[in-house]
Amino acid sequence: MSRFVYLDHSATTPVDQRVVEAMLPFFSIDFGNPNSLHAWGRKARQAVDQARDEVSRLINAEPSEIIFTGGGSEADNIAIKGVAFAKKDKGRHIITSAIEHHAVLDTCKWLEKEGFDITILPVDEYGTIRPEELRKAIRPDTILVTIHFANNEIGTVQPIEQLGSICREQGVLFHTDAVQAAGHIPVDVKKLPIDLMTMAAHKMYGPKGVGALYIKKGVKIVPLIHGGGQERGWRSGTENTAGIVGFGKAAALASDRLAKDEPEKERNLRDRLIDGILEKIEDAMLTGHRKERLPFHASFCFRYIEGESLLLRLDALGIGASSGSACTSGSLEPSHVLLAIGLPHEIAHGSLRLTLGKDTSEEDIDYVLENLPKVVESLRAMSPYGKR
Amino acid sequence: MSRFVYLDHSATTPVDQRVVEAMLPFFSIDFGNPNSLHAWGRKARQAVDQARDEVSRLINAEPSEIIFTGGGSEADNIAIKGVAFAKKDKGRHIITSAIEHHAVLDTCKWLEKEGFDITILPVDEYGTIRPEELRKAIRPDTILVTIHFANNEIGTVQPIEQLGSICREQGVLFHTDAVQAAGHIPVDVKKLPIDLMTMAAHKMYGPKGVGALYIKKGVKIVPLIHGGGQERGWRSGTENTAGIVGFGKAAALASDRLAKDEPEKERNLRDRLIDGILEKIEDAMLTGHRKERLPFHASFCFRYIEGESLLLRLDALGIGASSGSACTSGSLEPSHVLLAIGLPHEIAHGSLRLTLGKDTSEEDIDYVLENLPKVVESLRAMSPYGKR
Amino acid sequence: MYTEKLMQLFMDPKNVGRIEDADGIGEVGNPICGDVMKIYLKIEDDRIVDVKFETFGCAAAIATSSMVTELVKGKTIEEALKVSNKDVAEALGGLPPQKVHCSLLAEEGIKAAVDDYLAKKDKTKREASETRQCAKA
Amino acid sequence: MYTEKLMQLFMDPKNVGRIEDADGIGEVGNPICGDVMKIYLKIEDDRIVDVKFETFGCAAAIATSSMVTELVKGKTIEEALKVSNKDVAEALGGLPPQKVHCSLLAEEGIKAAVDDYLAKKDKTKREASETRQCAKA
Ligand SMILES: Cc1ncc(COP(=O)(O)O)c(C=O)c1O
Ligand SMILES: Cc1ncc(COP(=O)(O)O)c(C=O)c1O
Ligand code: FES
Ligand code: FES
Repeated sequence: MSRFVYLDHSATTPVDQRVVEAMLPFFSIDFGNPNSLHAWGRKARQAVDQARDEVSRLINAEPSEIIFTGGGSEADNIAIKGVAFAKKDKGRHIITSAIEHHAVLDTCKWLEKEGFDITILPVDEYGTIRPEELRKAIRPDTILVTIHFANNEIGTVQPIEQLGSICREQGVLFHTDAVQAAGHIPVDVKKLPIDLMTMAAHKMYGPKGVGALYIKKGVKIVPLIHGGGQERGWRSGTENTAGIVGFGKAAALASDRLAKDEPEKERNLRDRLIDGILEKIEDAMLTGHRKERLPFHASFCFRYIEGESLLLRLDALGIGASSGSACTSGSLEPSHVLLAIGLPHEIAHGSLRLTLGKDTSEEDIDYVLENLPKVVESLRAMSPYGKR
Repeated sequence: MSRFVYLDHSATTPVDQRVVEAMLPFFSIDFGNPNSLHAWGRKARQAVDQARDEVSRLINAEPSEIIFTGGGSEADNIAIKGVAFAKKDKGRHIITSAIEHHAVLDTCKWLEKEGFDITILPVDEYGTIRPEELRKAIRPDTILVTIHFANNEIGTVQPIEQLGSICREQGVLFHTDAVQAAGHIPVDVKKLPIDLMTMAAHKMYGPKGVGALYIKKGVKIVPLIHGGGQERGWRSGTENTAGIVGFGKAAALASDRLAKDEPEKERNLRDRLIDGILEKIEDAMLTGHRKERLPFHASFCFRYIEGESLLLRLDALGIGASSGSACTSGSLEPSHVLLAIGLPHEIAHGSLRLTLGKDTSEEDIDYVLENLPKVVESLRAMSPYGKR
Repeated sequence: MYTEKLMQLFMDPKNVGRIEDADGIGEVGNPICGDVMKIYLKIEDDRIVDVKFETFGCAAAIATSSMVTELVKGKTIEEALKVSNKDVAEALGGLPPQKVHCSLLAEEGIKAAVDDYLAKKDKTKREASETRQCAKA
Repeated sequence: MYTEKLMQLFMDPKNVGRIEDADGIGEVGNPICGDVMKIYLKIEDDRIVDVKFETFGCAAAIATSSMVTELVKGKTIEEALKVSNKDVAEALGGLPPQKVHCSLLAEEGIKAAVDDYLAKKDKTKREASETRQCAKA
């Protein structure tokens, strides 16, 4: 193996060295509980406050509108169940889309069992939710619309401004899961009609196990985790100081990168990757929207082969990638996202996602463009389908 | 200030240097998502598996009986709401005690609003729950008893074996919040009749933001955080790999300490502290049980003075402590624990908790015994009450 | 959460203690709530010439006690009555929101002590005038 | 999650391809489920003298295909039919639980190919015997 090329940044990112350094003191030196009054506690409290500032600045929110959580999934659950339980006497209808992350979809499914009514909006072949579909779906008893900012599997960015505006116009709360988007594309909650928004540190070079929920001033939810009343009562539990500090630093670095337009460089490399693959490999298609997509995100389906085999062959070459193939999990249904955009099962099984990072280089892309076609070819040579 | 003496280990502990070292590779090198199939992911998965082994060994559980959570409060919420939602068609009665942590009490209170029936057992003057009270409280519709292993404010250790046996005998699930106990006193879930048990890494020299829930084989709960199905579906969300690895290492180190009987040394120092304080300071009382208490835990009430002043004066001397005084939070009611053991408000306001750690030294204790009496005296000299 | 000024006064409060022959004594607050403030005034010609306090309470309670005694010392009782809890908080460089009630206590403590002085004086006056009347009679 | 043995065979599978004049061909699985296995057998005197496979599927599917072809090669068809999915899994050093169905596919693939062979042979025999009968007649 001549190279290690990690192209799975949608799954998780390495923690930036500067983030690790920012976190380190909070393990064994400034290790206090931020709720303690003594010097150790005050130091920790200060650090948490600073991190809240940094995260709020990334999305142009007020610091008091940010609560820290134990990850992205947790923040999704807090938002959706929190609104559901807070508003259940006003209505029990919730709208979501067919291609949400499971943290949203499974939460909605659970609420359905608990007596809520869920509408799942379809998407078009590019994975875009049509604002008109949303408008038609809203009812007098609709209490929440939850639609992600950008999709993790196919990279499509949603028309959030239009979707949110419809919600605001109809007086319905709008939550968006921005786990894939935040830190990578500009997000401004003062300009966008968003009431609640989920983020996760580990998708922007911060640590795993810490997320954040933006809760617009005035929006009331029921807490999911009750207890000591931390995070303004919305997420109890001793604050994960080091993790939160790491998130703060990661958010600050992401703000810098966005200000310097660095994702643009990622986008160019990514485009070279997409173009190269579609050129070199027959019977390959890009999944998701060609233009309205995350700058670091490329995703494909290759006919006649199966995703897990592809992944593992790439892994053997030092390339880290992912797939929405069912075989990666041993289940029979491929990713709900690929099916929702209308792909037949046998094509969806041949999916591959390559997601770039800030440190991905030209050489990394060359390496993939050199090796991926060979791997696809050798697997196709084994397949009972396709040309020979 | 001549010394820094941290005596607030019940609030949180410094992360052991060996734990930090174990965590470090998982930020920027072995940073993969444990759910990824490639080399980065497999390395992370292995590390999580090993940590699960280590945590399970601490309490003599099977690895498959441990799920990792985003902290102690979260684990309490998962356990209690998880059983409540899973069993609500069988019954809606839950029993707890008056001196639980808010993560348990407030969860129960929320469930009460959602149609559950909560019985709160009283405690005696030492903070002990009488098994007979529990037996009397169990009804045919009781689905869960949740009583903590040891109290954070007054250190009292509960008669868990008797309490759990009554539950088992009556066919009622038993959850215990062992956040303060685990890693500090021997806990063996094969010997003790426990169905669910909460732990938190940061109370045993591990990182904040990671906890664990022991779920005895065969016990079924409804997840609190829905999503990708991690942790056997009971706690979705990308695993906090570094945090989990840290918890694993902390648990392994705690197992070693318990095997070497090191908490015994802590207990001796602690006893010297208690005896010294009661001897040197008039109108002082120990709160909690004298013998059935956590080995590192000392807690007091001093008449005529108020806890926050005491804390901040000690802080100025480099001593980190805590208090159940209401004034630390600006509310008027002092700690529910101190009131539940029957202390009048004016005495409960003068509470002080000193909790030792594995690195607390003789000199630290000397320093406190030298300074605390002076601080108490000077505050009493300012007080309109008491002797002059 | 506390300002440096507040912490300084808390660590080294001024005017702690009692005045044995005080002209006015005010006690406010409640030990059950965790805060009691007792203010002692020495008054000459309606001017506060000395003031001391005893406080059972948090750092904010002790610091505001100290500050309010500093603020009223040397003032006429009329001026002293105008010292508000806001003045005390400001002089301390601000108070966290949940501690504002401690500064209210300080304001009330002075008022209670002045009231006590006025009540006593009134009584003395009445007694004095009664004595005079008697003398007249 | 996979054993080294499995990964080795997945990376470098044996008996990949087709046999143009196969005596038996078995195709099992379903592209909709993401796994299809096609087994080609060359049989002489009821003994498998050559075997090849084509597989659309995960690493486990490819490795079990390869393994099962190795296991049956040289065996009589009777022996080959006794090769179970457990034998295949064992030979690979074990399979993760969610991948056991891939080994079932391998077992079924062989069976299907042998069945095909037997059916063809039966037909040939019948045709042959019919021819003989004709000749007799
Ligand atoms: C007894 C007890 N239960 C639960 C908790 C909550 O744990 P955490 O703050 O880690 O969520 C704590 C500590 O804060 C505790 O002492
Ligand atoms: C769109 C989206 N939402 C939610 C999540 C869940 O975040 P986490 O795994 O950090 O809980 C992810 C990533 O896993 C995601 O991509
Ligand atoms: S005296 Fe209790 S808050 Fe100030
Ligand atoms: S072929 Fe899908 S799991 Fe093996």
